[in-house]
Amino acid sequence: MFELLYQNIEQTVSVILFGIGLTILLLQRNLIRKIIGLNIMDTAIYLFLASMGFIGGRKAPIVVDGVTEVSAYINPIPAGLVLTGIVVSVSFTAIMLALTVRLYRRYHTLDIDVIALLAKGEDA
Amino acid sequence: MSKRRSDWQSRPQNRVRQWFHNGFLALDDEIINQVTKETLRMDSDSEMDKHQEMLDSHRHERTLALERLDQYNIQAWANTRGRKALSRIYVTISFVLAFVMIFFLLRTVATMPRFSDPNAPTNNEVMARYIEKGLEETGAVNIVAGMILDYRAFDTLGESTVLFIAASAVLILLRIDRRKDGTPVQELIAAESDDRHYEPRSDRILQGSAKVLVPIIFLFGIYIMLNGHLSPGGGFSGGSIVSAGLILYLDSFGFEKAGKFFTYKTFSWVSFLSLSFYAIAKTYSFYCGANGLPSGIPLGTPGAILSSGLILPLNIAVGLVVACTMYIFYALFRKGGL
Amino acid sequence: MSIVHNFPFFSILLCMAAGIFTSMFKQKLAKWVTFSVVFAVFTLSAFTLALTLRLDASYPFMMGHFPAPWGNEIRIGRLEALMATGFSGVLLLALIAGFHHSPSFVSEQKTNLYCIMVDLALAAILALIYTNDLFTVYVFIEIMTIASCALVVVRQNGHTLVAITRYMIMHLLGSGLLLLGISMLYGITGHLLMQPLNQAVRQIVQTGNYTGPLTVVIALITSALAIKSAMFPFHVWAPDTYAFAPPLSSAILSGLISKAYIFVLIKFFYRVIGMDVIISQNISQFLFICGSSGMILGSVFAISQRDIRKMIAYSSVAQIGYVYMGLGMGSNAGTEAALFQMLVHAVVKSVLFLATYELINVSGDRKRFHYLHGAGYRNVVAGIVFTVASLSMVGFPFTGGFIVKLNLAVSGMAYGGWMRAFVLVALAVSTLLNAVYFLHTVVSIYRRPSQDIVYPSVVKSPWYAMAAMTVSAVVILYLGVGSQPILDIIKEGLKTLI
Amino acid sequence: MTFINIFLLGMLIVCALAVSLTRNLLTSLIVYMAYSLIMAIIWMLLESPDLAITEAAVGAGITSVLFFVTLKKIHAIKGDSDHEQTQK
Repeated sequence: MFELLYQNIEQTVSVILFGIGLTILLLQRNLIRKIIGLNIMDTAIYLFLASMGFIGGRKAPIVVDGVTEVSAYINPIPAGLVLTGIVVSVSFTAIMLALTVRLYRRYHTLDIDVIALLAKGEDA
Repeated sequence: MSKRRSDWQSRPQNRVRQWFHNGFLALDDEIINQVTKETLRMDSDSEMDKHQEMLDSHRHERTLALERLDQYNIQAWANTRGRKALSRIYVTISFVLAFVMIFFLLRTVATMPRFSDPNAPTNNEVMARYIEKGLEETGAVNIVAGMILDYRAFDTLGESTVLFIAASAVLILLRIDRRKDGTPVQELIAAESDDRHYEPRSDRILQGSAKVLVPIIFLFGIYIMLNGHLSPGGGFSGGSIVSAGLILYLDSFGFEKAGKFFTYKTFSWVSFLSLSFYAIAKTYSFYCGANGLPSGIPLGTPGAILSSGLILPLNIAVGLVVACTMYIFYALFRKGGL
Repeated sequence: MSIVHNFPFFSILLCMAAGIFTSMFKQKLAKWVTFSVVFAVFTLSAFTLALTLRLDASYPFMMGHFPAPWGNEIRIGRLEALMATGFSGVLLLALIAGFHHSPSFVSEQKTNLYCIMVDLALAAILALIYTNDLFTVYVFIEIMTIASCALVVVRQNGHTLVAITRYMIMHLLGSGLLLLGISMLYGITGHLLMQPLNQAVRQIVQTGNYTGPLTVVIALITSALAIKSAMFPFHVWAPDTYAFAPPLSSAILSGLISKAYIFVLIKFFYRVIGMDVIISQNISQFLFICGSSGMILGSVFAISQRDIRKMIAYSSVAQIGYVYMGLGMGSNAGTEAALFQMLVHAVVKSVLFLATYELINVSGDRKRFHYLHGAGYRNVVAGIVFTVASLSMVGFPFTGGFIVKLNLAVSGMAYGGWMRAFVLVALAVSTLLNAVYFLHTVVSIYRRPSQDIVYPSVVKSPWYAMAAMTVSAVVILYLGVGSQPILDIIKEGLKTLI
Repeated sequence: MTFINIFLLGMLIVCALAVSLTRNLLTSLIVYMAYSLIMAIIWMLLESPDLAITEAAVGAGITSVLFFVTLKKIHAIKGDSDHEQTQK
């Protein structure tokens, strides 16, 4: 198994990064770190996707000198998908950060557990 | 930090120095006062006082909130032993879950197609057509640009909409509305004072380097935007580079100067115009494609700057949207408006 | 190709364009544009439904100049058209019934931003219903997530902010899992469009290569969509979000948006993977167990709530459980029942949230049950509508809920042994629990109010809101009495979904 | 090439771990920027220059600027009194 994992080392690393990002997203109580964890998770998936398009010895999919043979270029599809994905993750980061700013303005802390406690306390 | 500085100021030799340089210091104070007055556009001292008062009350509220938070922390510490046990269980479960997940995913990765294998399932007829016919059918030398803006354009339209809706969501969250007659509400004044609290006031090094850098950044961004169909890059990366230039300008010259050419109106008009152009162009192209009509858009000679049909204008539109959106994100984060 | 064939495409692009244009409009105009766009989409979808009823199979519509495995496309069949018509109709009724409350939860200068969110949420719902491409599914799911976040967060009190932070964390997790699943599926098949994917999956199952990754892919995508649609063990974000959001937003979120995710899941099962593979991989059993436990535990949680909005939010979790139980049966009959439940619940839940808000409003904005005594007399229409919707929730005959439970029971009877007994027992217990809390609420809104509570006099809701609610109640009754044509459409549509 | 690749991938994991293990928010943010830049280089090695440009401009540029301005808003950059609060 380890040799197979070593052959797919990009994907292996991206899965490990995905796990790290997931753990940070779920376990960190600090909102900012949670958001960084989210970003790590997303980029890990993009690495996974981008590594699937790569074929050794071929060039980036930009036509040079009119050569349009399949054996000359790598797969352009994953790159296009990742480009779309990056935009989505920036949008999410901005929204999460805006939420963080609002929460901080109201509760003056970044700890999500404390914030939940304080919000519950507002009822009484 | 502040504590250390006060120590440093109260040392005897510094007092001597201060006394020695008193004239210069007074001059400096005068300059700072003038600059702040200029940037604030406050004619009378009474308004300045009002500003200061707002700032003070804002600070006061914050201190109160922090005290309340401390009390809560102590209370929570005292009577949440069960809660802590619960959270420990939650942590353990999450760790176990994450490890199980990584384990299964690693096993999956071991059975996935090999890295850089030309016979992998992904290298099939779809990819072959994109590469072989892409230049002919879309006119774009950069096959990735041709793919995302022509073959799979619906996704990319969705992507721009994501950006637009994210900007609207951040506007809902952070924009502080003015009153109907245009006067700012108390929250806005407090936000502005808070923003100015740490701001360097006309830092000459920053401004000097910004004067050199901003045009270069703009030029680079616009180059990437316009050459999206010829070289790596495209609307999105070019737009974010342009927005980085805008942010640098804003940071070094302040809202007053940046507001001369970029207001909220600019943002809404530019993003509205480019997005509606995008939507209308794509509606036309989808309609023609689905109904088998010729679209009548010339593809031009591949490699020239004016080629590949709609891709160039779409790249420009995307770039403008991205630049405006990122800039408005930044401005909203700083003080809740432009 | 006639012009009617283009209507689904027009409706998606119309919503997106309306969202973009609304950003420039003033409040009043934005509101009217949104109303008319939703109405237009409803009309267009109805025409599409009429067209697809005359066709035997679903038809593809190219989004661009390139045919199937290269370009992007949407696919229109009668089931999709029915769902689009139903959802846009429900949204129209909810907007008419609930939009006049908007000054109470969104400031005047942000009303047009709220309208943008409604438009784009509808665009995403339509795109998810019609699309035939997995990556488009991802992009529009993201639009829907952001739109629903913004719909909730227009009311900026502490509870909403905390609830929406939870919501975002769970949904971001879901998006990550979904994208990972899609990229793995792309890695082992090399396609993103659903029909070529289906062929590739068939090949994988036959040859036995990459069956391990295929199982992981199904698990990832199923759990991602389950998180996003608040299936029982993943429902943690749902109750707070539904309860503290503005009433109109809760109606849209719980009534429509969660259903769109489930529709995508059904499409994924039927069109991409194939139901036989899902059953052989034991995914459907998992959904069955989660769904049935959600049915019961969601109701148990609902009983223990003291805030009426939270009670309704938890009952939403229970109702989603019905959908997943029907889907988890693995038979066509079960899925038909699940699809019908999606439609019924969309109508019932949205009107329930709005009627509850009216009842709370006439009780001085207080949510505890004993303040609600007599609310049924203070606002007669809302009281009656609430009663009808509650009866449908319980599964009273002549309401939509009854037909759902009947169909679920009938499709459960097709199984032998423990599964049949399990279905029947779960349905019986959940009906009993539903009866406990909904009938208790109905009784309490018609009880005599205690003398020492002073109720402030409030401005009466306008006639059109009341009329829209009445229409919804009539629709609920219609779904209970004349549901056969709709069930037929679902049955035929499920065959052409593949 | 292979050595560089493996080294960069290792650095990615180190950065990702460092983000959650550092005490200071500012430090973890800067580590995240480094992570983005390494990711951009890896994408360059994977022959995807489009992605490399976008990640460098967005991940290391705009996203980080947004993070920084947020930190400034919540007073976590200067040694402020509520520094301890944001540490938790």
